[in-house]
Amino acid sequence: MEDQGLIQYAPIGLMFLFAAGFVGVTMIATHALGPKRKTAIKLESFECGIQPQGNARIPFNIKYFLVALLFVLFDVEVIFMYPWAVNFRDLGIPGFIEMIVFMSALLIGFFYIIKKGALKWED
Amino acid sequence: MEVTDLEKIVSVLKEKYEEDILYAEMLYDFPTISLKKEKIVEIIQYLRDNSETKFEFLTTLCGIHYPELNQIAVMYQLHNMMTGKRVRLKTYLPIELPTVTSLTSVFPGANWMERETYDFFGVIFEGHPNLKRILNVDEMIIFPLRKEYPLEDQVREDKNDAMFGR
Amino acid sequence: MSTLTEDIRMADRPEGLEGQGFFATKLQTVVGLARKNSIWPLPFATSCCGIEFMATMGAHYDLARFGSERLSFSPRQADLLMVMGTIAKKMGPVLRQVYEQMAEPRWVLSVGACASSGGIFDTYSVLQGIDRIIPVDVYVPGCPPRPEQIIDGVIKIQRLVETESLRRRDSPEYKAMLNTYGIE
Amino acid sequence: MEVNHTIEDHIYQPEEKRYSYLNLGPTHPATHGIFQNVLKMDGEIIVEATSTIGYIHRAFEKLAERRPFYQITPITDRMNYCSSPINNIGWHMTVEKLLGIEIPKRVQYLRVIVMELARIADHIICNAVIGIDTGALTGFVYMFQQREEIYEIYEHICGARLTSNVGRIGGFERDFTPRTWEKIDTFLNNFPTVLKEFESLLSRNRIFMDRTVGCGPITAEKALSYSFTGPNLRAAGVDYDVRVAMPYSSYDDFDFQIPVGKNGDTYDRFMVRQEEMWQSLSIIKQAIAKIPEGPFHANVPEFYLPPKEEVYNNMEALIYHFKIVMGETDVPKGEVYHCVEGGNGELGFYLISDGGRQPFRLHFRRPCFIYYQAFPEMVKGSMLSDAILTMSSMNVIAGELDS
Repeated sequence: MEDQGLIQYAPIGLMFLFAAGFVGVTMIATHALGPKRKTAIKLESFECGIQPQGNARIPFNIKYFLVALLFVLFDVEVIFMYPWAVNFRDLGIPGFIEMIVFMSALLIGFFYIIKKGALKWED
Repeated sequence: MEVTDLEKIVSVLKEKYEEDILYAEMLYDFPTISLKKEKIVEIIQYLRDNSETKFEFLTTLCGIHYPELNQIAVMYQLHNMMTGKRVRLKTYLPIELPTVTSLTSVFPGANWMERETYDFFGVIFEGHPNLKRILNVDEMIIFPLRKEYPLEDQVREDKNDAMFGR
Repeated sequence: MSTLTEDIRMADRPEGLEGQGFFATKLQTVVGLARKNSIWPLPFATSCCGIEFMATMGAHYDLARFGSERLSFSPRQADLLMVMGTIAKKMGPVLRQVYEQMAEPRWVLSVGACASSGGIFDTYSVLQGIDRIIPVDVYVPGCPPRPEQIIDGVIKIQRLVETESLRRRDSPEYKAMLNTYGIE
Repeated sequence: MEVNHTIEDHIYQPEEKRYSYLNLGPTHPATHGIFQNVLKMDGEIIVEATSTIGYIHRAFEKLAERRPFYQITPITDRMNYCSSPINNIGWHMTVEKLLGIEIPKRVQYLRVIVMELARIADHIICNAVIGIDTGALTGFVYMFQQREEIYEIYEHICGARLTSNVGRIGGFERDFTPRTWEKIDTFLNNFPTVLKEFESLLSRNRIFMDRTVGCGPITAEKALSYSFTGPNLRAAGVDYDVRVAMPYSSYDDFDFQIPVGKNGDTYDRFMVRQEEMWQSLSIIKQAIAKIPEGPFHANVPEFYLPPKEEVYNNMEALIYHFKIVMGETDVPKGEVYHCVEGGNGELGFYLISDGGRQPFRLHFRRPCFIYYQAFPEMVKGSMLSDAILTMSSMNVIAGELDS
């Protein structure tokens, strides 16, 4: 690997540039080129064609939020496993034990959730 | 002499509702009985529970406007699925105030049929859960299927009668 | 032995492609070309024409060959409002609400005799043609029109889309036309 | 119902459940038709549904009072436009019953073939749409291809694909051409393989069964009290089929079974319609095998439009042609009710004629209109996605719903 340092990451940087560039250009182009007509009716919420009644911001049952939060929590846990899986051989046994400790901590949390009944759906 | 369906039904009816029957006839092998309107729901319930007739299925229900009699008739068709026998009951209501008791207590299926008859003819069914227009626009004031109202939409100006020889 | 290449005649390149193979053109043509082949239809299918539209979207006649693969049922992402079937008077305000909530630029294709003029139902409860409440771009006759006729209507809309100037939607004539319908 | 939300509505009172109102409105991809349901929801569970219909009410019954008899056929095939030949032939049979015309055997067999093809076409749409609503989109594409075959057969018979206006009072306007018989045979050959493939794709599919079994059930008593007929009633367990109960157009010459479900849920409705497609196929095969020779229309000149070469050549045909078109033929007075087994149930025509040019009153017994009123009761307490599945499995067709 003759060119050490940051230069080896240039292609990734270029890719991000292109991605951001493409998104930026299309957004700005469609915004500039597309005609805009902000009428009162157009800004109303679409209610399958009839006049919207009432207000959509009403308190929902708590179980939906709980499920969403728990999903995020365990999803982050899975993200930590990716780098581990890549360097699985290099880390060897000590790495394996650390991950076991990490996962068991979260497993205990999972059992706590089941005991508390946060995932119980049909109340 | 083989008893026709009509006589059987009429005999069953005559046991309790003698004076309510106006007349009965066979129209194209379909027994049709005209009744007074007061006890129509009772009679239908009686025909349903009577072991001989057992008309347990309401096939259809609709209104008929007779302009020359100045009356609106409401027609019920009942059906006995076991024996395949059918009967048509007709009641005649004055056009000024066509009211009859609602059948939804006996047959829940009559709910929308009665709303449609109200929507088209203006027949008021007493005891109906929510008697409002079902097919037409709610703001409509006339009862469109009465004979005196025109069919065409009066807004169109391109279909003048001269072109159609009317 | 005549060499094989004598009877082969090289076709000359289509007009405009002789040079290095790139165009210089107006922005409007490019935008028109992009819009033309990516129309997202809103199938406002109410009755028999709606079933004929299912046949048009089916594998045999396939409207997706013309770039309209993605049907959008909400007016927010719709470009083309395809009104198919009878529009009763009870349905009028709903149709008008959906049209007004469509994203600009928007086109309307009135498919079938009922949508175009009330069709065979000249009755008290049917709206005699949707052009009484919303501006219509292309009318497709037929009751119901064959799928080829619906596709022909979409092709006519595509020609309109391609040749439309970018400033048409802000021009005073367009605003005046909309005002005649009471749409500001 | 107007729902006005004030500030304190937003403070959650635990004792009184907060209900949200969802509008499954007129323009909604899931309601395969134009009707509206305001669903009172507790989270995902439906507490109450109030439906509004009439969005394409076209006043068929008033329109029918202004047209002579043979002009009413184009109205009837716009009622249940998924199986329009059944409506047309049902209407023709009602008028023939009023006029007392005797129909030759060959016409009855031809009518059975056309009606059974229409029934298959209707069930194709319904079952393919149930597949779509549970997420199996490929089924629709393959099955719709078969419906195109049926469209082509209709084009040979009557020239139109969907709104067929097939037949005349007294029979058909032309006999089936050999090309039509070929197309029917090719359809009979390759439809079973596609149907078996579609059935194997869905009927024992774990996801499909989990979604549809027990979704929107209705018991037989409640179905009868709501005057259900057709596949929805048979799915609830009652074997009532007009073709067997009151055989018309020589249906009693063919032997076919009536599929009956058990607990009236979406899975039973799907399977009943699947089985009915197989039965219709066998009926068509039997009809083709036993079809007798003979005239393709009854000998009733004052109601049957004579063919053009006769009109130009002999005098009576010209007079009959003129009288029929101008509607001067005298129709007997009378009240008649005739029903046929439509795609969705018992399709009845109640006709009162006062001898005039047009019917005095014509009432259509529309099965969709009658059994759709049980929808709020069938979906109470079920999930929203089940409600959409129940609606599409009941095969509610907007044209027939609001006449």
